[in-house]
Amino acid sequence: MTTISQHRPPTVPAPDQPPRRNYLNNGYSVRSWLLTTDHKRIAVLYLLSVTFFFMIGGLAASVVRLDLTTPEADLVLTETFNKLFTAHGVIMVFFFLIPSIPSVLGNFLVPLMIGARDLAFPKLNLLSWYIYTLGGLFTIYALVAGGVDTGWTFYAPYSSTYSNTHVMATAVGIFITGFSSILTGLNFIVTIHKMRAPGLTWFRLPLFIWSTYATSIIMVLGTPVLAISLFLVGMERLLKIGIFDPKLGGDPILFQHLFWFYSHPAVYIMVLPSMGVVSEIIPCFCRKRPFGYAFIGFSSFAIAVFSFLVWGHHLFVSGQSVYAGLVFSALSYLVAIPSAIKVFNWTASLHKGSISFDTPMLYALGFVGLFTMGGLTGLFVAALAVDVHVHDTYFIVAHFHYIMVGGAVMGYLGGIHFWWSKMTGRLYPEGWARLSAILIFVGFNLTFFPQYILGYLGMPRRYHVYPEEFQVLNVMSSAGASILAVGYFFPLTYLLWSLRWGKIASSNPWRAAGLEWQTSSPPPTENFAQTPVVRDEAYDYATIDAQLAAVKPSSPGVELSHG
Amino acid sequence: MVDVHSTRVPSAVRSHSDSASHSALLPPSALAHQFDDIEQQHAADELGIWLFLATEIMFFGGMFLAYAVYRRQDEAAFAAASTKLDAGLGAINTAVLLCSSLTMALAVHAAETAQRKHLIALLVLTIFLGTVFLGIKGYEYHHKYEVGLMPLAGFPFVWEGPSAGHAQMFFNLYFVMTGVHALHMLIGLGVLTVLAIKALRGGLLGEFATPVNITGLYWHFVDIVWVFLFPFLYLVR
Amino acid sequence: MSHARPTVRTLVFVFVALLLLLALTFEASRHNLGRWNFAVATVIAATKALLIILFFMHVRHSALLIRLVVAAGFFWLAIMFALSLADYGTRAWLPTM
Amino acid sequence: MIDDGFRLFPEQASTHAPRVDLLYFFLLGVAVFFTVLIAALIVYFSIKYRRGNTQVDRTVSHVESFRTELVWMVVPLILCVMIFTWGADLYFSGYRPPAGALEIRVVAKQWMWKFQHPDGKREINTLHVPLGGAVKLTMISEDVIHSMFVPAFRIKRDVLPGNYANCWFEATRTGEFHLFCAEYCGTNHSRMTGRVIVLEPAEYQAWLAGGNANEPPAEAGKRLFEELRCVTCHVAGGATGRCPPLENLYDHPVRLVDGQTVKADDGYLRESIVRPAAKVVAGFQPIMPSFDGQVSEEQLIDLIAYIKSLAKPAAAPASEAGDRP
Repeated sequence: MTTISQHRPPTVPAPDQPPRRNYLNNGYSVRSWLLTTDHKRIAVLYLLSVTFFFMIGGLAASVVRLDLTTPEADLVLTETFNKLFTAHGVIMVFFFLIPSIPSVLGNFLVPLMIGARDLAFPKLNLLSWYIYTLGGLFTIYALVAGGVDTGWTFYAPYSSTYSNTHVMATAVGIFITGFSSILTGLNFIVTIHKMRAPGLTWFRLPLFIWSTYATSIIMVLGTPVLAISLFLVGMERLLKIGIFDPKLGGDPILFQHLFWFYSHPAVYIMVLPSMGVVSEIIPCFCRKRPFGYAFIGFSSFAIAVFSFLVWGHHLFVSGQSVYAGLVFSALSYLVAIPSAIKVFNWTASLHKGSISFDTPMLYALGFVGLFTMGGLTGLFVAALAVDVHVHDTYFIVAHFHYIMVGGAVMGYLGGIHFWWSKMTGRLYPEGWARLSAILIFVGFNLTFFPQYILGYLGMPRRYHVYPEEFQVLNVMSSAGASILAVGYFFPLTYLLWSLRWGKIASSNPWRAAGLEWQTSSPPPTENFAQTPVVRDEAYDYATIDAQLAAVKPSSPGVELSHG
Repeated sequence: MVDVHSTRVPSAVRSHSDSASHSALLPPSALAHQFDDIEQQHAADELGIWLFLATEIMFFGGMFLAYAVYRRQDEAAFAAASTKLDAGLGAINTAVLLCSSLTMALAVHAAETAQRKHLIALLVLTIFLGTVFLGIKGYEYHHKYEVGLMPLAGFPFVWEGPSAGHAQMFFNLYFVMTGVHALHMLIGLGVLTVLAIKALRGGLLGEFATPVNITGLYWHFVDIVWVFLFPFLYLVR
Repeated sequence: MSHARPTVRTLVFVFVALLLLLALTFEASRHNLGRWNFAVATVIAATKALLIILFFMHVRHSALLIRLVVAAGFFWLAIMFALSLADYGTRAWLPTM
Repeated sequence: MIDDGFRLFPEQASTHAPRVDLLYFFLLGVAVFFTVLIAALIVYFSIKYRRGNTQVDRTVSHVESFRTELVWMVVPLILCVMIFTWGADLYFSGYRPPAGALEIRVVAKQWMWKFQHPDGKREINTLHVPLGGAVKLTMISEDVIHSMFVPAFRIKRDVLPGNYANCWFEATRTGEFHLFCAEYCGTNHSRMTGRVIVLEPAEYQAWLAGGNANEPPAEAGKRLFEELRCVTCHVAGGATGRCPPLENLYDHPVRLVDGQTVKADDGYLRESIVRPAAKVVAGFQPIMPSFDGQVSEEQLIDLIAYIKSLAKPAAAPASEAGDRP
């Protein structure tokens, strides 16, 4: 547990006072971490786990990209290549993206933001982490034992009958992890409904809470359907029964319906929390209330509900009825509206702001740009005839990476930087952080923009060997991926460095609004010395800045502590 | 946006680090530290279990969807396969499960009104009825195995008549759906056993009745699943 | 948790109703109602489920939020069925000229 | 054409391709417009309202405006409706083969494409088609899901096991074009590729005539029909009374025992051979044994071609066929 020791509190406390008690120095034993029911410690456990999985998933992606620099299969065997992209997809989707913001930032922030002492069910929260870890172990086992080659989509009958890799262990791993997701979502919904501080009405809630709530709805109502579809595939493999087997009159498309009923909304499990993070960061670095608070909030709900109506757009070429395709295409455009509302409102929030460009803001602005590009290419893939051409090509790969990496991961990193001081009590080095934010933005675009072109040219996804004329664009993409890898490596390094050598943070270094900034950094185990009573509207930056100006009229660097 | 105003009241501005403060009001185990009062805790528990049951609806829903799709494809085959199930036993089992739901509902009532003896008796009765259900289910499974209607794990599937494929699909669905249901019953029986032991030790009464109430909701849900499984599997004509 | 609860008398009454509905669905299945067989069975099952939810599971006395959660569960189930069956119901319509 | 070197845009080689591309360019225009709009606004605000700039008016008049929100809800909505209608229209025309198309049968398996031309000529991983004139592919998989993808034609269709899938195209340029499997199908998915060779019609005829003589599918089907002893029951005109007659069956409506009516297309005929009891014709008993596993997908195609040959081509559907199968 060397990582834990790095979380020690300031080694050089101010000489005149003893180290303040906080959640990090409240016990150092392994037991005090592994049996904790403190939502903040569980968030740290998740942070370590998802970082671990991110590195494995990233490693798999690196080998895939490296191999694709040449059209031939000359780095790894094709079997290995297939297992690598499957590992990349499974790990990044189920073990990094889905738990990333909800389980790390959500766990840490939801009780703090609503002025509660903990989530409604702290033991269940710890159980969620153990379930996640157990699911992760199954998946790691599947990888070590030889891998799985079905793609993260597990399409029957390939997954149920034909693949002779470790489909069962992986499916069990994802099945188990799904329950972690369900329990986390359940915990958030109950907490947000029942544990808000006095005076904290729905329309005073931070937008991150709105988006977390919307995400939780998807987790609770969508994940069980993924569980049952994987369960049926597992039964088919284990008991040799043919639920999806055409030989018994089974329908492989039924699997796709069940799978995408969850897996399309799952995209919004990944990106909605990021939208919440961005909705926190932008007001703070513009020093003003976001434009159209209620519209941003309700659009999160609209996205959560609409996301369940559109899964069939993954089946336009599958043999689904063309009339159903028509319905799903029309419904898919519904999601465009709340997404557009959000992007326009964020942009309008900049208007007449007092904008500074600290690292979280760079990530947030990067998110808005990349999400816009990802979202707009969503119009292409929802347009039936165009989707027929680009379906299962690199166009799709580029599209969903713009949403899931350009969107979700940028938001995640922005959030980690924004709340890092709250989580650890330390400041990260700003210069390095800005450099890496820019590197990630550039590297990302260089990696994935060429893939749009590749896709429209017709290069199918999951191809190990490909025609020579696609090589130039693939090399560009791989070059971008190496920049991206360097970009990701930086935060990993300097954030760890900051744990010991970073400047000690005050309770509110960004002078941000929100209850989480009104307690000390890192917060005490019980979060607040007294239950906060909320009398202000959300994002009341005008008042905060006015108070600040009254305290010290002309020094912008001052840190106002409410704690 | 049901509760526009927070459920928490501003009156309770008190120190949290001092956990002894509420031990004077209530026995320490009734109120968890993260809640302000027992009402808030009960409301959270109830909302939590209902959200869990909503996930269960979707979980079973996936299987019911598979059933609906395949039944549409070949209704005659499903009807023919259904006649091989013993509708009488199915009806008896439904009655057994409905009885257990009644005893469970009465157990919740007994726990909340702090009638210890009633609670113990009703929990034991519920466990007994649940076991009877599983016993009958086991007998049916065994019978299907003996007559070659259990197409699992390479066991033979003997089918005289048309549409052997779809008939086999019916039995696949029958075993998967009732199997998952039986698994839920087993989990429920395990929890009920723990509750019965706690009740024997004098727990679960009055303010402490929440576990009984939550288990009751779960048990009724499992009952509802069977209420649909019974006609869809045994009574297809 | 609101503490308004159905009385023992109500619970027993509901139980008797459930047994009667069981007898009804069993009896109905013995008669050939043609295409109505399935509809009748489904309606009776839904009625039984509703009775259990309202009385055994206290939803009749529950807060609005709880009722919303129950409704949401079934609403999402309805989404899944409606849109999936929209595919299966229209597959044969594929226009081939 | 294959090996044309580096390019940024795929060539158009079918009647469908320029239509899809037109929609694509419209979408590209929309996407570029909004991306540039958002990016320009972000950059402009970022510069104008940067913290260091003290010379700018920051009085915020309002932080909510229903009218503004309405604008950016309605404008995207109108665009979306447009794109949806356009895309849907093309989608239907892309999947609805015109009458009289040249019909080529495709059987996909891990990891190859098998083609059979109407005269019986077979080829693997290479598909010769004539220039001009619609070509309809009727496809089925022997194992997992594959997907027929010809980028230059802008067509793609998943090839499923257990049921026929169709797509069609009309080539507008001669030459060789890529053919990919687009749905992941196992280890050598990326090697399940081939070429579509578009020939002038005369050259196509010459190509068909070359090589070994082929047994036309209908004749192969007739031979199989006798070998499999189908003729025992299915005598001409359905005279045994045990089964409906096969003459004039193909593409005609059939009334089933449950009162439904289906069209006797490829999919129905295939199902009736492998799962005879699934859709029994009204007035008959489900006595036919299943031929599932006894005939290959290619043989099924031959049998269907034989049944098709028993129907009068392009005849007006006999009104009686609905009542009496």
